[in-house]
Formats: sequence, structure tokens, C-alpha cells
Amino acid sequence: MIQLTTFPIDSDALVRQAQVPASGAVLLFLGVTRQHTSGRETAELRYDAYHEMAEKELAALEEKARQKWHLNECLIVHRLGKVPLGEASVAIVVASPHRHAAFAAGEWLIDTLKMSVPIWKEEHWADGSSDWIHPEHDVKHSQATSTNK
Amino acid sequence: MIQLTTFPIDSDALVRQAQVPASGAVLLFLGVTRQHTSGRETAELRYDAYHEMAEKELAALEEKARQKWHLNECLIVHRLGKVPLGEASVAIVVASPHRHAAFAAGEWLIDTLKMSVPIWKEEHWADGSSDWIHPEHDVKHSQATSTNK
Amino acid sequence: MRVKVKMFAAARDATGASEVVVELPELARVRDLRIALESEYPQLAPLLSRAMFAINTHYADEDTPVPLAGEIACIPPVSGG
Amino acid sequence: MRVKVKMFAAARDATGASEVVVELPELARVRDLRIALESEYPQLAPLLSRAMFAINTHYADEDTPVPLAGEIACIPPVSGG
Repeated sequence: MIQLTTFPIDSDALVRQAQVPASGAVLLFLGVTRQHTSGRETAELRYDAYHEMAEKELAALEEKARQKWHLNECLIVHRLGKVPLGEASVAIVVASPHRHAAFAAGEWLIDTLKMSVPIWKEEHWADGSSDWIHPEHDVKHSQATSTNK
Repeated sequence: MIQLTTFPIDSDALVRQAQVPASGAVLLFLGVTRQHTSGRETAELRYDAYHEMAEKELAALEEKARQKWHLNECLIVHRLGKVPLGEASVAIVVASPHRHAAFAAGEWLIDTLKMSVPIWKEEHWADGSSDWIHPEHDVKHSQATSTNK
Repeated sequence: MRVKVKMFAAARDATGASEVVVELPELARVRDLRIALESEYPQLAPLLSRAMFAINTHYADEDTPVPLAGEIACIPPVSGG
Repeated sequence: MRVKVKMFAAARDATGASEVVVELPELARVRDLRIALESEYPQLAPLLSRAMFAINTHYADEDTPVPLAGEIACIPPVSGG
């Protein structure tokens, strides 16, 4: 299941959904709005997305992770709009019979999401200024890698 | 914080405790009683511990993980006694400024816990029989490694 | 031909629009779109050099033909998560 | 000297007690404790060959002296988590 939402993420409900007797291991990852980044203070984050494409990319990540690690459950929720300090911008829950698959899939999902899903973060700093964050990485997909160096 | 308990683990509360503005990443791992193991069906698990020593070993794991990965939070709770199907026998929550530390610390904690903390699992099978589980690994600690091959 | 290009994040701020229209030759490819955008919106240049394009919600490469009808989007480096 | 040894899990089931008492020579080490337990409780042998011992809640090695007073425990391979 993938979801984009402007509401707070209910990670308890996601864990409950994944915690079933078929799964020996349940992993939850939360990306949380951090107060301090490289010495600067954040007031809040705002997330924008290319909505239809982000949903398709997230669904593709879910599908790929389920196949690669034989997951029993794979839930990815990304929040959009304002995300106050201490609240989650992203939640990933994976469940699998054994724990190593859960750790590997969870880390791959967040790493890949950050590389390929068209969602953007705007830092609103405590001093009143703001910046769109556009990290120095190529968007990760096969065609880009070969043609857009 | 480490805890041994005979009550169901409240993983929601643990996540809430770790999800603070200093931490950009929060990771929860749950080990859950699985219904099927190598084709056999489990009715429930029961966990026994050498209580005082298990608490000391868990506290040592927490301390080591906090130092190694500079964690903002590290919570380890292990349930003892009966653990029904689908319920968690162990919960580990780690929080850190960046996500890679959270994944690395979480996986190290559960791997090491399973090697070194004096807690034992008794499988109660659906057919009415039961077995103490004593895996084929050496107890992991430095003296043992050098002298008890 | 005239095509609409969706703009997001800093690209939207730089152009002041969530969608811009550019004039392209027939049979244009993504590389031509990039050049046309840069000449129309010089302020986009620093971001364009690092942006990708998507056509009908799939990442395109430089040789992908720009369709006459279809959803075209400029994708600055992403920062979700 | 007579020492008490805590038993857990399958070791407790095999001996029928959560604590057993064994007679050891003075200055005995963990290796001597292992041998004494095996001779007193032959049914423990398969588990003992894979078990560790703890003295005062710390893992001991084979050369660790067995104290006259102190908490001694037989630790079969652990299976928490």
C-alpha cells in the first residue's frame, strides 16, 4: 500500500496492519522533521510532489521490494504540505518471515525513495527564510544513468 | 532504556518516546511470534530468562550502541513468559539524526541480542509438543571466542 | 509546436508558474526542450542542468521525442523522505 | 567445596531443578565444574558441551576459578529475540 497524504501519519496503525502471525519481523522507519541541520534551525518543512507520478513511482518501489525480499507487507506513506518539527514526513513499514529481509528492504526503500520519487522538500528556517532542497544527486533511473551525465 | 516484562509490549509508546525533533530517523524493529516455522505450526512461545544477567547484558548493548552510533534514543524491551501468535517478543527502537545510523544500530542490536543475552525460547507446537530452542551458535563474548571452541 | 511543461519546487518559483508553454520544432526531443526552456527562462539554467524530464509520468532521457499531446514535467533533483 | 549452579531452559528440564548442587575440589575452575556436572547429570551432557557458564552474571571462560560464594549459572545456547 502506498499513500500520499496531507494529514499526520498514523504510524501505530501501519505497524498494527503489518504485525500478523505470518511475519516474524516487522520494521518501521520514520523520517522526522529535525530541528537542527548543519547548525541551522528549522521551523518546519513543506513538501511538494508531482502527485500522479510520485504515486506511480512509490507503487513501483513497493512492487519491487515485495518481489525482491518476499515481503508479507510493505506500506509506504509520504506526507505532503507542512510537516512540523518532530512529526513524520515519511513512514515505511515492512514485514517478512525473517528479520534480515525486513532491514534490507526498509533501508533500500527509503534510500531509493529519496533518489527517485518526485517529491520536494522546502526548508522553512527559524530565521524566516526558506529554501527548496535539491540535493546533488542524479535522479535515479536507468535511462538517466546512461544519457544524462 | 531496557526492560524485561511479562506484559504485551506497547510499541506505539516506545516510538512516541523516540520521535523527537532532535532525531531525523526513528526505527522500530519488532520480533513477532510466527505461526509457521519450517513447515511446523506454532501455538505460542514462552520465554525464560536469567533475569539479572539478561538485564545487565541488555544494558551493555544499549550503552555500546549509543556510543558507537551516537543515538538520540535506544529502547530495548523483551517480553518473557507466554507470547501468543502475532504478538511481539522483542521491540527495539533507535533514533538518530541520520537514517543510516538507525538502520545499522537496529540490526546490530537484534543480531547481538540473539547471540549473547541469556533468554531462551520454548516453542509450543500446535500438535501439543514443546521444545526449548538452543541454536547452534556459540554464546558471543570475547573470552568464549578465544577459549571455548 | 507548442507544449506545456509542468514546473515544481524551485523551478516553479523561478518561472513563477506551475506550468509554462514553450515553442518547439516538430520532432523535438528532450534535449531540444531543455534548450528552449533555458533560452525562454534564463533564471532556470542552474536548475535545468540538474533537472530530469518526465513524459506521461515516466522519466525520459535526452533522446525521448517530445509528444504533441501528453503530460510533460520538469523534475528538479528530488528531496523527499 | 559444594557450589550451587543455576539451571535454565532445557538444562533445568534435564536436571529437574532450577538450581543444583555439585561437589568440587578446592581451586576448581569452570572446566572442572563442567566435568562434575556431566558426571552427576549424564543427561545434561549434550547440552553442556554447548553451554557457557556465568559467574556473578558475567560470562566466564574455562580457566575462570569457581568462587566458594557467588552466583554460578549454566547458560545453554541462548534463543531470545
